[in-house]
Amino acid sequence: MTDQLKKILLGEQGLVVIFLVAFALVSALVPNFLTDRNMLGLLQSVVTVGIVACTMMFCLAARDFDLSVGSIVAFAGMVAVMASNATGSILLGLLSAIACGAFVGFINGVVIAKFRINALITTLATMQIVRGFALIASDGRAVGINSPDFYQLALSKLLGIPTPIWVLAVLFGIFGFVLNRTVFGKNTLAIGGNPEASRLAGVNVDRTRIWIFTLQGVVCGIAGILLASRITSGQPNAAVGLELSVISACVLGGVSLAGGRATMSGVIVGVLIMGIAENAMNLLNIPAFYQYIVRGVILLLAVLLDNLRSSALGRR
Amino acid sequence: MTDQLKKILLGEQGLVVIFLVAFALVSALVPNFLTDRNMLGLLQSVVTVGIVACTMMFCLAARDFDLSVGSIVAFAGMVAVMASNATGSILLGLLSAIACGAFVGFINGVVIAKFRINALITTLATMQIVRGFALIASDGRAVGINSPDFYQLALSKLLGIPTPIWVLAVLFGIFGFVLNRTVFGKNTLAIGGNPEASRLAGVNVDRTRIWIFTLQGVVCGIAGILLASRITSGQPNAAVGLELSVISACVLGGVSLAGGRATMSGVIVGVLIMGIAENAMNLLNIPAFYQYIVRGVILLLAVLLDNLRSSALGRR
Amino acid sequence: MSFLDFSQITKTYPGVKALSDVSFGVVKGAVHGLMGENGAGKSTLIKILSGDQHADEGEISIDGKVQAYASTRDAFDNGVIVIHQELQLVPELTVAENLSLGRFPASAGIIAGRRMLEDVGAKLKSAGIDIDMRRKVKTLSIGERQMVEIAKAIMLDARVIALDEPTSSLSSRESEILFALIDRLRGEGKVIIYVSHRLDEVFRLCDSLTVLRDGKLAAHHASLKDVTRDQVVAEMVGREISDIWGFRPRKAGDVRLKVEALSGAKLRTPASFEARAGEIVGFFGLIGAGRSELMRLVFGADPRTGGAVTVDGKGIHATDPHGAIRAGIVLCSEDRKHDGIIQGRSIEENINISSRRHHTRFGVLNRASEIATAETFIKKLKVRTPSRNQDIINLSGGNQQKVILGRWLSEQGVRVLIVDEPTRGIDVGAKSEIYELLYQLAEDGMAIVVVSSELPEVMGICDRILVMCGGRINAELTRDQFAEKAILAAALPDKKTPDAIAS
Amino acid sequence: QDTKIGFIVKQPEEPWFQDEWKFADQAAKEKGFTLVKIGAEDGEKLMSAIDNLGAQGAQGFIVCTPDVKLGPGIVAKAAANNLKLMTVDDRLVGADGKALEDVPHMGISATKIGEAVGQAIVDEMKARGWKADEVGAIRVSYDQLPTAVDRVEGAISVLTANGFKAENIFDAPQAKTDTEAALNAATVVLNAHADIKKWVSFGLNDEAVLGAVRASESVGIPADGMIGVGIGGADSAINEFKKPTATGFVGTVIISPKRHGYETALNMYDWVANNKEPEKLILTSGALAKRDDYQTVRQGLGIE
Ligand SMILES: Nc1ncnc2c1ncn2[C@@H]1O[C@H](COP(=O)(O)OP(=O)(O)OP(=O)(O)O)[C@@H](O)[C@H]1O
Ligand SMILES: Nc1ncnc2c1ncn2[C@@H]1O[C@H](COP(=O)(O)OP(=O)(O)OP(=O)(O)O)[C@@H](O)[C@H]1O
Ligand SMILES: [Mg+2]
Ligand SMILES: [Mg+2]
Repeated sequence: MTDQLKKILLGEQGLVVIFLVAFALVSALVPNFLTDRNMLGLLQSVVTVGIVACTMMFCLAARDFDLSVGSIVAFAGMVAVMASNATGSILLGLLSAIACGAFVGFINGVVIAKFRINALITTLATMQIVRGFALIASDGRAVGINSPDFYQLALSKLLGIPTPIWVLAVLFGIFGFVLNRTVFGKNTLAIGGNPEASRLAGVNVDRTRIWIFTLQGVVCGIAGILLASRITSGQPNAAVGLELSVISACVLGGVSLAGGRATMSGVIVGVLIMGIAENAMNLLNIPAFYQYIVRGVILLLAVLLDNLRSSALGRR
Repeated sequence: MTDQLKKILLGEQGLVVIFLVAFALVSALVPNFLTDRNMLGLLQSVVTVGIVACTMMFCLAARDFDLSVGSIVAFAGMVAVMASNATGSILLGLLSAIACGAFVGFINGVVIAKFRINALITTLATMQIVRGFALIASDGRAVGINSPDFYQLALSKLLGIPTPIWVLAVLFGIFGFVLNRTVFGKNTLAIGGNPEASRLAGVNVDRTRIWIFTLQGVVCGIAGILLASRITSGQPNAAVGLELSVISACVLGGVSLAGGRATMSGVIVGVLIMGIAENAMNLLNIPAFYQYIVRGVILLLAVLLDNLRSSALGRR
Repeated sequence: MSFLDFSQITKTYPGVKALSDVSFGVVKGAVHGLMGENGAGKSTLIKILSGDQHADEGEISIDGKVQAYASTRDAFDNGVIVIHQELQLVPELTVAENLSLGRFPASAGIIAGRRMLEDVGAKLKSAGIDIDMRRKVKTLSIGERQMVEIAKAIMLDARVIALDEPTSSLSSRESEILFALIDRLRGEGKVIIYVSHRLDEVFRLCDSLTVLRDGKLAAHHASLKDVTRDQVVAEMVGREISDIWGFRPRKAGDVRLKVEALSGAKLRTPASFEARAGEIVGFFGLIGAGRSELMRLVFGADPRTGGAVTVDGKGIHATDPHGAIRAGIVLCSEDRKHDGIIQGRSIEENINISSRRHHTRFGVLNRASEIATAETFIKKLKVRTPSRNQDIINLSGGNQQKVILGRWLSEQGVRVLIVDEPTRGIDVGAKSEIYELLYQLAEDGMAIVVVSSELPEVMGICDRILVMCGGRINAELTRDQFAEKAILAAALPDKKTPDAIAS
Repeated sequence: QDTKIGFIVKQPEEPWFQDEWKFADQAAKEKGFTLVKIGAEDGEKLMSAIDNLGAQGAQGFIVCTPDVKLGPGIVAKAAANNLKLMTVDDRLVGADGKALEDVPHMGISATKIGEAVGQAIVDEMKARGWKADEVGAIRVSYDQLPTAVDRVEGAISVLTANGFKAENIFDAPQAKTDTEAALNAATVVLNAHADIKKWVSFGLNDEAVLGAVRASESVGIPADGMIGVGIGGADSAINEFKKPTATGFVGTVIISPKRHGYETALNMYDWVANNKEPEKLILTSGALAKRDDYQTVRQGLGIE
């Protein structure tokens, strides 16, 4: 009995099991937590972080770092709204937002891979530059959406579940597949695990890194669109600090900052843990200042638990 | 002639030379820049970042990461003010601030070194927890200083130069010496270069890392005291985002995030470049939104220039 | 008519002329040896062949066509495969994935997982390499990793295969698998460049030989028929070395190191042995015999689960290397890349990291003594470098090994010196000097434990040999009992004893 | 069923919002309803917060939104969760930029506060007998925040109307909204115009103006050479007034968190429990407090 339990806890999916136990605990202890409405609200609240975490996982797995995601999300949202307003076509707006995201990501990738500038500095710089453009484009004020159809992106439902959640689920699926089953995914892990060996094995390291950042940009574009639709405007100040939430969700989910290690299930768990913590704290009406402390303690506990698990496993 | 120039630019101190050239340019082009008053103002504006950068350099050199510095600075400032007010003794206030900083740093170090929890997550957690404590202790409000002597810490001058600048200079000197000329400094660099090899070479890796974080805490305590004295109150919201400024100053100064590489002169240059950029932009009256862009571009340029220099050197 | 031609290759690194004007050719279906002292430029030549580095001058041609590679990828595509001196594997990926990296069987970017396993499985089987290809590389021992690395050579249909010191961490059994493989490839008409410091191997395998010295071509033998070993050594080192072991009888003193029933997570069977002052004890075994694990336990590098270690009758309770070093035990570990060199730091710092504590006051370094120590050992061990400030990562493999040895030889107050594969990658000339240093230390009363996979080495320098197999000490032989057969027999897994690792 | 009311604010760490919450709590205690306090720094968090309130069965909420353009989204979200909606401090606007008049609101316009600041500065200049053209103005700006722009522009409009020359107004952009950032930015302005001996300063809040005042002290401008008027009136300003000697921080425009917190909560309660719809628009006003009268002003506003 205990042996089997041990085996489950220490297995590949141990993090998921721990998460399920924690989830059951929260459901039992926090009133109003396990209601349909709250679950949907919870999921919607993690859409932005979750979407961006998909590609941040690749970025970290390849031993890179992206601080510019928050700015790109805000900028893409602005572009979506402004382009839709200007052209009258929502589709054009969406496409231009994604194109802008991809462009910024591509620039990040080229600078980092080709000019060999530290990823932290590069993305810190683009983070500022892009935020600056967003502010300049809008003169620092939110831009309203002309066509109400735009709101529908976030409000519409399929089988009772809002579209953004579907988008999130689909992206989780796609990137989980890409990570484990495609050449691109394996190359990413290889680059993070041993860049030199990957290069010598003929992996086109530069191109892979550029692709990773470009994808990151595309995904930020999608997140920006959904966010703009959800908050019914393009806001130049949106998503400040997003990068830290996303990176911590990933690390919480077992992605190694030293590169080479990542799983989609881990990242999903990481994203959900962060979302549940926020949600439960608000349901429990914990005062704002104490929320800081609780948030910190949960972060620590989650990683500590996972460490204990894997050290029991690796015995080192 | 050109050979000699090349030698100087490509030498150990090339970054410093580039900086001096840039400084001369700014002095020539920006009106009011090279005045005594502006120079003192500039130096005072980098005191907080500069002080914290001293130990952040060690932290990064040992392949660690500290996001909690901003919170510790704010918390230590609060403690200094509240303890001075409560006991009536400024000295006691200062000591308790430094003790608090050291304590938080020590906790960071123990959790990271002994429980082997990722430094990013640990310090992200303490960043939140400590900020929470600062907010709770003061109920989210600024705390005024009772004794005017406390202001004197920041206002007093020696040889025409304000005390905080002296403190900064002394710390630069001390930590420059510690890095290059002591066992502690060399061990730090070795740990960053290859932690496992250092451990097997008899370096007490855990203890060194705990010391690094504790020192970081002490130094944040000093920075917090000077900041509180400078703004004549303890503010729980002070120094938000300090960690990113400090880390970028260090990276700009050639400290490697992959560990094992750091120089004090580089860090000083990094800190000054950031300070000068802000200062010159304000002198040139660049609008706020464009400042974002300029800041980003300067960051990129500075690192690019240094990269070109060292790749011309290493030809790789 | 030569198939692979190097002509006038020149390569300069800052401060070092790694190769100057090297030209030679190799015919098809031949194994060509490449020898030379540490830092002679062998790996550099191989790196240029692989497209990893670019020659400043000169060119390489294959089958009469001049090759110009922009990257290692181009080299593959032209049928050139290189097994580098330093292991180039991705620890988090499986063996199969590592062997397919850069050329996964895939359609539309999606990996055909089954096909990959089939391909890799077939290749491994045909080469006689027995490793579970689903295991992650990080769970393999160094020797096993080296075999995976070697397996890369057969994954592609190559025209030219270069192997840079492939046997440096293999024991004789695995080496035989490699040699069989090389013979097969030769039969298929490939050109094989073989870099090694082991003369036996070179004479057993190679058809022709080039010797480099200080980056220049010292000798080229189109055939090895009339060449003697002493002649090659002289060409390499510039002087004759009559007996590289130079064994001198010593008198053993009291027991210095006593290990009783020591066990740990990776060494389940408790092991006991002792070493006397002035004695050199050898540990021999095949890959995975558990020698390195045992030494790491003695040194406190891994946590022990039972047993005791005493030095000079005093129990050592240290649970970390830090404590062990202070108690007088030092270990020079086998994996120099992971456990030895501190990359990004200078030779000087790499040497002084441990011994500097004897010279510091209040934690402040004594620059003069550090410089002196570094210079002394750079000279003693003949480290080839432009200056002591050189980043250790820029040294050739053998020179890195010398620096790490220097780190431990410069330690003071050592009672027990454990060296794990000390001469891995070190040239013949330097080897005999290192042995001489070991003898001197032993004569001064140190107990020395030498772990080695090279049978001639342990037989050549040790007073006593312990043979390990499957995580336990299987036999103990004193010098008068030394016999190749007996030692190998003890090292081979015994079918009668239940043995997890062997199965 | 118990009455449950949400109170969402955009910057939960700010003393101002802490006070609003405190006074709302007071109302909750008096009337016996549950108050759920949530901080929402941006649009996304706000939407989640409204969902969250819906999920825990609240009947209505009061919000100070991180951005007024979120209007239609907030209204839709509130309707979807069947929650009554009131706004405080910042009034919602639609996509066309016009106020959403259907949503009951209590607040004070940012421009108005700014104008009060400007007036206070002009009055003090007159009292000190300063001439407009010998005085420099530090505009401690944080243009990323629309409210901040409106506030400083309000102050500038009064200054220029009273003969202040536009070229004597110098921008000191804060990189962050804390005192240190304002201090650094203002120092540069002061040093760049060392010839000007008399200064006035205004900004987003008390902290910004305090930064400018600290800067003037550090470059050696005496207290009677600086007129700083802040906005807020919480502890940072009070601490300044409590100092043994007067500083360049002359006054602050206090806006009353009591009305904003207590009354809105009460109104919402009436609406939920007794179905008594609140007034559509209640405008409060700021009151200037100075070193000698701040206690009385605060008492007048019911916050002492
Ligand atoms: N990246 C580099 N930077 C500077 N010097 C280098 C670099 N790589 C190699 N060298 C130098 O070039 C010379 C030749 O090195 P190489 O690695 O080819 O030697 P080797 O013959 O393979 O020696 P070993 O037997 O020790 O492996 C050495 O002196 C080495 O220090
Ligand atoms: N990280 C690891 N995880 C799982 N098994 C390991 C790990 N490291 C080593 N082993 C296994 O432990 C056994 C002992 O290996 P070890 O390297 O100690 O042997 P050795 O006698 O030193 O031989 P050599 O060093 O020549 O390979 C091997 O079977 C190896 O596969
Ligand atoms: Mg070599
Ligand atoms: Mg071994």
